Amino acid sequence: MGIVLVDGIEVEVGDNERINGIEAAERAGIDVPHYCWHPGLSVVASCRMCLVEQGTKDPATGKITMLPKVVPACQTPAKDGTVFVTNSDKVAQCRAQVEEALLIDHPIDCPICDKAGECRLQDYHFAHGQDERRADIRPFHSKKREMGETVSLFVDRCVMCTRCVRFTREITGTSELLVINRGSHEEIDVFPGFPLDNKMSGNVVDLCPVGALGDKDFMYSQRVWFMKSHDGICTGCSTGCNISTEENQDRVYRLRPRENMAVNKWWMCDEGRYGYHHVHAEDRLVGPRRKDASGKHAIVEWNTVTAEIKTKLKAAGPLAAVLSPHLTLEEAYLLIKFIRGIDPNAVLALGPVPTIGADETFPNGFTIHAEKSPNRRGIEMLLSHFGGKTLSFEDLTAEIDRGAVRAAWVSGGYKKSDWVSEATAAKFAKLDLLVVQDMFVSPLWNVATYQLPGGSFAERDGSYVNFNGRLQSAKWAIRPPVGAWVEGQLYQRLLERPGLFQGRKVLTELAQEIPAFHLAIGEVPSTGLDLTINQIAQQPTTAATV
Amino acid sequence: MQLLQALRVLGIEPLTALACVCFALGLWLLLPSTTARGKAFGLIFTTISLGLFATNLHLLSDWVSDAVFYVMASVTLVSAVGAVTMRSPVYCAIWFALTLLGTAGLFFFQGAQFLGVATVVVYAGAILVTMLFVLMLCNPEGHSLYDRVSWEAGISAGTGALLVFLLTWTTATTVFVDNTAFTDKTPAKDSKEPAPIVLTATAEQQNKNILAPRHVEKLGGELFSKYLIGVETAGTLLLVALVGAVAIIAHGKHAEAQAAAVRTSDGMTSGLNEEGRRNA
Amino acid sequence: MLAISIEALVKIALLMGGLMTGAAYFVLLERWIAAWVQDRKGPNRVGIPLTKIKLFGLGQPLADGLKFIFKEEATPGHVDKILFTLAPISILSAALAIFAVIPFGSVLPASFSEMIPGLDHQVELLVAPGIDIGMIYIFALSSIAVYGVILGGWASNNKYSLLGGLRSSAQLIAYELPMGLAIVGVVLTAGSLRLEDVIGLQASTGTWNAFAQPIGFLVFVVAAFAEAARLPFDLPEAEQELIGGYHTEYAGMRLIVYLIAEFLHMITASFLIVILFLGGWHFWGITGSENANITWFEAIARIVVLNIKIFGVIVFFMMIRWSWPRVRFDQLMSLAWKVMLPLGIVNLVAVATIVEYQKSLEGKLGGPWGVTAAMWGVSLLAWIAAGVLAPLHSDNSAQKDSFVLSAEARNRGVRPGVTTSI
Amino acid sequence: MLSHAEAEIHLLENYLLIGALLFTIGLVGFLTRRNMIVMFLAAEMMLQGVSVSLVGWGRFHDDWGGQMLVIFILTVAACEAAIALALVQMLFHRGGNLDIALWQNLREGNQPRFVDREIPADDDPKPTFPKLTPAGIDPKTKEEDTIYRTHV
Amino acid sequence: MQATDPNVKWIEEPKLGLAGKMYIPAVIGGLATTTKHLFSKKMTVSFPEERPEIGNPLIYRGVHRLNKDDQGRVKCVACFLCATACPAHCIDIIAAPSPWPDRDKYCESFAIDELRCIFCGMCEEACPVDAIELTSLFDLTGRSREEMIFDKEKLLSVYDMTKDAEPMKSKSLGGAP
Repeated sequence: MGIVLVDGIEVEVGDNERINGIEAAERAGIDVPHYCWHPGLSVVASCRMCLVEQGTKDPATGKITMLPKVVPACQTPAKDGTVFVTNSDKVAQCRAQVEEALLIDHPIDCPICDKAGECRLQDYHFAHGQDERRADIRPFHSKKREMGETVSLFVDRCVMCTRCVRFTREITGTSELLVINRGSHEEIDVFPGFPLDNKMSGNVVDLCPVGALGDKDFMYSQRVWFMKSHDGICTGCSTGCNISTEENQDRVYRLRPRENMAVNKWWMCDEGRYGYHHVHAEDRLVGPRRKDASGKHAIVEWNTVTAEIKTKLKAAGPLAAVLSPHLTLEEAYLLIKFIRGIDPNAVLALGPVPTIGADETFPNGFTIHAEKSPNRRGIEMLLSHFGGKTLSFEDLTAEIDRGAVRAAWVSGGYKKSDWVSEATAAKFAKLDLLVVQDMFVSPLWNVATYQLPGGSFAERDGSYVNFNGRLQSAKWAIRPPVGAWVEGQLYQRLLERPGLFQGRKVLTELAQEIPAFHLAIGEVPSTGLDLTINQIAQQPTTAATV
Repeated sequence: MQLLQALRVLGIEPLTALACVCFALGLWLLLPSTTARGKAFGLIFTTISLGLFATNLHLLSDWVSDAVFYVMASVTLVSAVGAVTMRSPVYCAIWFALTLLGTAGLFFFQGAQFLGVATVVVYAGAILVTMLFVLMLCNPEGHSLYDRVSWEAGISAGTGALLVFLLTWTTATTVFVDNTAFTDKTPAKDSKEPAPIVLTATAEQQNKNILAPRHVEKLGGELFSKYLIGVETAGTLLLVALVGAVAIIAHGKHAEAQAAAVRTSDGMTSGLNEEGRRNA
Repeated sequence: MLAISIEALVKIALLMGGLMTGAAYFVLLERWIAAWVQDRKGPNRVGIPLTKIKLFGLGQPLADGLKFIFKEEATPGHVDKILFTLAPISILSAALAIFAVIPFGSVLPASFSEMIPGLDHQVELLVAPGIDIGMIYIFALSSIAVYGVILGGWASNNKYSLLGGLRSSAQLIAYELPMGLAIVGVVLTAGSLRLEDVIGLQASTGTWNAFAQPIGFLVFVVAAFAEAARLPFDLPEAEQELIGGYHTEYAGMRLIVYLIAEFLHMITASFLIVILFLGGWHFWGITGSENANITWFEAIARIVVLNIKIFGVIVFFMMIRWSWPRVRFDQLMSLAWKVMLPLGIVNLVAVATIVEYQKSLEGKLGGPWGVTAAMWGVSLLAWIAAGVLAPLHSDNSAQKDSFVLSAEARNRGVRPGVTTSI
Repeated sequence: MLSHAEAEIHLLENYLLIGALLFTIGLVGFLTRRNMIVMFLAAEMMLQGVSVSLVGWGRFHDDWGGQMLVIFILTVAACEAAIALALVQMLFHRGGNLDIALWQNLREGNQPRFVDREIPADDDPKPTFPKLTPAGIDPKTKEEDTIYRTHV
Repeated sequence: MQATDPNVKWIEEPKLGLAGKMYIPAVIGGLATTTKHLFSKKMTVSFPEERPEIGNPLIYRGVHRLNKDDQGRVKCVACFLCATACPAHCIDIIAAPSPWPDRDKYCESFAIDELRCIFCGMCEEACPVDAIELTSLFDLTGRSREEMIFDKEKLLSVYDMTKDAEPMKSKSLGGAP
């Protein structure tokens, strides 16, 4: 245990910890400005923004000896007896001069720069820069260079922190980016013929502290200060990356990774990052439909659906429900409650789990999973708890073909329509009553008696269990399009529960009922809950009797 | 028939007696604290009685005068009935204002121009407006529970009818003698009959004196010569009343706080109190 | 008989038409003067419909009237419906009936009577010439007009209306007294309650009462402003405090009836000011003073002079509206009881002294002019006395001492800045 | 066509009848009504009845005395109004309403206390006025703020 | 602030002299003022026939316009600063990469809801390229709400309409072109 003094505040450092001055100051609640340093990347100390005064405290006499020069905090280890001063005039002067140097060549085109509003250069200039600019303001000539499919580089705006270069070298290991030229001619570039095309390329835009690297997907579409950020979980694969869903007026503009050291650290893959466009797709389904006697589907009111569907399901005979792995835990739980409430012997099945290719792991350990659904494991846990007759999707299809099931409720929520084949759909078409919930037209949708449009991940409120049993909660970010109901709200209404669907409330109920989820009775932290830890040992006594 | 005969002997018109009975009945029914149907009957009875009284009236010299007089008289009496029977005191005041206008008309009809206008100025213009002022200060919503209850309505109406009957009877039995033409026709002093009332003024005398075109001049002259002491006394009275009113109000304001205390401790509340509710 | 009736009806029709048109156009004039005083142009658009002829906006009264007529006759649900309707009617009828005794000219020449068969007397331009009590009649009817205001205020069942009605009743009663005192001064000199006699006296002596009785004139003008509820005494309908005062709840025809009655009050006040104090139809040199041998020129000149004077007084009324601020209600009452009433009494005593001892006073003071000079001296002295005593002038500003409260006083619940004495 | 004398006599008798009726109505009103102001009105009405008779007699006798008396009645009525309204105002302030039954202890001694035997039915339909729901909760003010207003 | 605060300055009311108490100066002064104004020049005009003179068009806040540069292209760079500054939220912009080589971003669509606008001039203040300006046109009317939503073409046409009478403010104010 060591003591580090930061501006007179004592900070404790563990014996085996290796932290630098910036992290030590952060523990003391002091913000040390920095561009090039990133906790996930190696230290280069190239930007010089984190200059601080440093010294040592003699443990015997208590005398503090300061170094005559300022040092970059990012590469100064904080160990017992180290003293940092971040608020002296000298430090302030250094910061101002660094800021001035960075701005000499930086175009003042903040009005059209997408980074404006979340730009470190702006923020630090307001906080630490000089009031007046001594250099001339020169006309701005845009030097834009395409880095690859996803990223553009505005060369002028770059402050040469090389975060992006280090990212491609250390995290993805693909090393597309490099620094060309020397001195004041330094620029970021790619090797000719080797564009930035790795599967995590979007992260360099987040890493860039200024507006040099631009996300082509997001470029010019919205100013960042108009958007509101909502904590979410990526549903692209079973990794369950933590994300922020940024939206304005019910339109998602971009997704960004949210730090969670247990899952995705600071990163997310491009597939997840740009995988939100289906939310606002033109062909997204709205408006519930009912098949009439002539076999055509006509739009009905939601209220009509909720009013009559229960009696129709009751009348239809043996029931089956297909739980999509895209459902949240809460929604799946409510659906099971609803179906088993009508027919206690209803067959439950896990929907098809789309799998593409194989798992892909990057050098730093970040994995893109082949299993492209967020909640397979959670649904399986629910099915194992509720028991009864649970089948796989294929077995259920066979069962339907045999005629043992007369009515089925199929929940979809898939991003694409190819999750079910025409042949399977033809077997489902034999049912007396088929309720299908989905976002897009699929073969199964076309044969359904009731076609109920559902919600997308940005509209859902609930929890997912990722590939290694971590339960993470997402908040809804936008409202569903007019005419579509999020599944949770529909089940809430069908179960005749009052009020709006609230994931947290249902999760508490679920966790109290199902021992496997008992950890979620209390608060679910923003980093999620590992359900596999001590599951048996900490099982509450009340749950055992249930 | 015998009753009618007896009445005739006494010099009483049976119609007048009926009118008085109807008058009492009508007023009793019209006074507050009766139901709406009672009010309707009261209205009918009062109308009948006023109509019967109208038979006692005499025709005047020409039809124009008759019409004017009857209109004035009916306005006066109907509004007088309204003034005492309305529930809302504000309406009472309005009806009374109409009574005053009717009276002023009657005064005009008698040639008392100044009095007619003075009545309107003093009564309608000053007294009644002040009264409305006080009413609106004290009771701005206009009606209250105690306005629905009358004291001893039946007895009062009966007494009133009796009074009217007596007055009418007296008037009817009084003998008027025209003495303008024959100045020597004075009645004998020892006669058993009640002394007749003698009219001595001729039309010319009246036109010169009480019906003179320069009416106000005459009235003023009379007032400030023959009745000067009365005028002075009235002036003094006005001054005294003024001082008295100011004194009462000023004292009242000082005593307000004490009075409030008295009100609560004394249990001095309206007749429509808890006690009454219990008894009912 | 028939001729007299027809004569009266013709006069009534003339008077009514003139008054109603006059009231409508005085509304326009009022708006014009308001606009001009505030550096605006005022209504200048409405002319002949469907054409571009604008006539300086002379069609405005017609348009206003049509607007009021076609407006919805909204009766709020909480009002006393009978009185709500009765009140404007009573105020308008009282305001119109006043004009029965107010002359709107002098007489027509005898040659006119000869032209009309059955007319055996000289035509007086006065609806009811025989009434001996003209001035008290005016008083009586103006006190009836109070009912319209107070009942309208009460029947509206609205606190602003009720306050307007209450204020109005207190104000009108209070100002009737100084007004009466001022009139009594005139009556004393004229020896008659007839308005035509008052004009006749001023015409024959050539001295207007305003000159002979300056303090009476002042009192009368102030009281007339208050009786007509014009600024600076329009407390009954002070918009800034009471929204619309007693006619807050009124709309449509009933409102315009109120507004017309208000303007009629102002016109009445102007007539009275002109007739009682400004010589009526008299003007030196052109109108003559004899009624018997009047020429056509004189007869018409008298009407013209009377109307010009009235117009001038009305313009004065309207100018005053934008010149002086509204007084507070306590100031209004103080003015009536503490200033105007004593001044009226001073005037009455002075006039009575002059009338009674005219001869000997003229001997002592050197003729009629000396008497007038003495009257002016008395008036000036009375006014100076009123200024020195200054019953209206009170310091209402916040006083520092009254804000500093002892702890004991605050415990008693005394609020600073509020005087608790009576 | 009546003669002058007949007309005068008829006129007098008519006026006497009207005076009598007016007086009686006023009397009944005074006896029955309980609102102090209405009682006062009724008393004035009795005065009016007398005035009507007096004016009639004055004309009949061609004498100004009748009218003079009425003038004095007017004066007295004015005084009466001043005093009575002042009293009414004061009684209202003390008693809280204008009910004369409030002042039963002004009667002579040993009188039974008058108590209403029945409460009249409230047959007037109570008007229902539209009412606005209060918007929000009244802010709590500190005593300091109420005493020293920061602005007017 | 409490009455006992030493910073409160207590002022004595001016004392009236005898003439003041007799109301002579006030009465005459009031009448004199109104009489003077009765005959003074009128400030208002008969609007449709006469048009008011706008004292300084540079500071008048009327209908908006979108300025064009010397090549006739819209000057706006779609930075959204006007929309950010707008207190009435009446500006709606859709940005796009510009088709011109010398600029990165331009406004694909630019709409102002003139009915919602409060004519505060904040957009003009905020604009970094002097693209949006408020002209001195004040008689803005329309027959429908849709008509009062001015799109880019309309706003540019306002510029064409007013550019002769009112040159771009930045030049006339001596700022950068």
